[in-house]
Amino acid sequence: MNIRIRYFASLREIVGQSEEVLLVQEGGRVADVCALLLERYPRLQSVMDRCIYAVNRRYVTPETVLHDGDELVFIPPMGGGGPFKARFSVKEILCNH
Amino acid sequence: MNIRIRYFASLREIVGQSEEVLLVQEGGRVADVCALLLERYPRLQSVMDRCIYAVNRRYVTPETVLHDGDELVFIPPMGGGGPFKARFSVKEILCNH
Amino acid sequence: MQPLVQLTREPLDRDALVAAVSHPSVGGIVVFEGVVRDNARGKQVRYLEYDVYQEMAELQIRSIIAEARQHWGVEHVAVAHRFGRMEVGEASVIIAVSSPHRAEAFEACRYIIDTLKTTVPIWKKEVAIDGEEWVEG
Amino acid sequence: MQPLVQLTREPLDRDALVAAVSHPSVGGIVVFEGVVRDNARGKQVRYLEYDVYQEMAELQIRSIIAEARQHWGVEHVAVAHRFGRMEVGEASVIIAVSSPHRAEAFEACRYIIDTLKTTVPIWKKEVAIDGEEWVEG
Repeated sequence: MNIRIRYFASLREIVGQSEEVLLVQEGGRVADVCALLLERYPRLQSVMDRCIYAVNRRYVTPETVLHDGDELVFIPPMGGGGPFKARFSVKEILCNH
Repeated sequence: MNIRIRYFASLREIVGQSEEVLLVQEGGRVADVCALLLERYPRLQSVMDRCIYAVNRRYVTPETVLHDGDELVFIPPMGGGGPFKARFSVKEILCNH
Repeated sequence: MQPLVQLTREPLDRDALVAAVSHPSVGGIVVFEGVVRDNARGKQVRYLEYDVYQEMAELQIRSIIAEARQHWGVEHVAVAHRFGRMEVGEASVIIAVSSPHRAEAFEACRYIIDTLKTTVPIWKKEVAIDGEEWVEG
Repeated sequence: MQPLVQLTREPLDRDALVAAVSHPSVGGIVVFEGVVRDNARGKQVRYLEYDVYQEMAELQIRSIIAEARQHWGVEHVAVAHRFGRMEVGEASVIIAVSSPHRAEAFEACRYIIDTLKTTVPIWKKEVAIDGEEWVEG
């Protein structure tokens, strides 16, 4: 099946493009695509470790199963700043959403 | 000695003028002028009960002794509104100032 | 920088107040604007009339700003209060506070309006369809 | 009323956002404006570059606004975020919230900017005198 990957911010600069379509095995999960991309772009490793994930514009966990035509985005930390940052991690906020 | 009284808001409307100069006995206090004015303008009673006091543009207590040329203002409650009002009274706020 | 304090009969100028707190080191600006509502305490408001003890109000606003600057370290503050007659939808007060980070600007702005509303000698009369009244908190 | 959400490369228009939350029943308007600072983490900033995952950012901002409206009952909200290159002193984000009373407007506005900054897919690159860096919180 075809998965559309879009790259933003530091990921876009590392892979050198804004998007691409990947051929992924039926039943593949977000984590599988992550591994696939790290093979192709080893320089993504350090930022990928800090990314969360969105499929079709919603936050998901790495265990999420993908479907043909899905849009997958790896989301590096946003530059929140301020006191909120100190009180909660992004993942905690998203889980409470 | 001469004390300048200025009237604002409901007090101004009740006494029908913005200011006047009162002749007050040497050593007179804010509370004495208050009593004097209530004699002259009995209709001030109900609002006067809710007033705080300013002499020369600073909040003072009714025991404050006046001096020749002082400017005395009776300050009715301000229309604060909102949650702050519920938590503190104006007098508490002023005392903590 | 000296804080800007305005007491005026003229309509308030939001952009001028924001400009007064703008500076290259500023990362966040919080603006509070108090606006005349069309209703209050179950009455339909026609307009408001604000009275002010101008000399004392200005001193008192400056002292509130000094406290906010000391407590939250906010450098740039602008406060404008209008008096006289105001129609529904018009701004009676605008407070602009800026700081390098937003938390301090939010807290200082909130403190200034809350304290102003209860300790600065400015009074409002609500003129409704069926009578008028000086509002007491 | 539908909240106004703008993601744009153009300079933000503060007055238009305030107008979007104005209504005769409104008594208080709180505006937060995030501004490009000349320094960050000890570096002298030349300019910022914002990148945005536009379709998801808009959905996410609308969901934050919906939460704020439900929690604080604020009816009128406008959020604008700029992307692309921004110079020192320019606004990257403006949030305007209005309500009959000020407490709700302050709290909802603070919630929206705090949550937006950490959960909406918008990133900034600081371009300093001596290098550039995508900021991670």
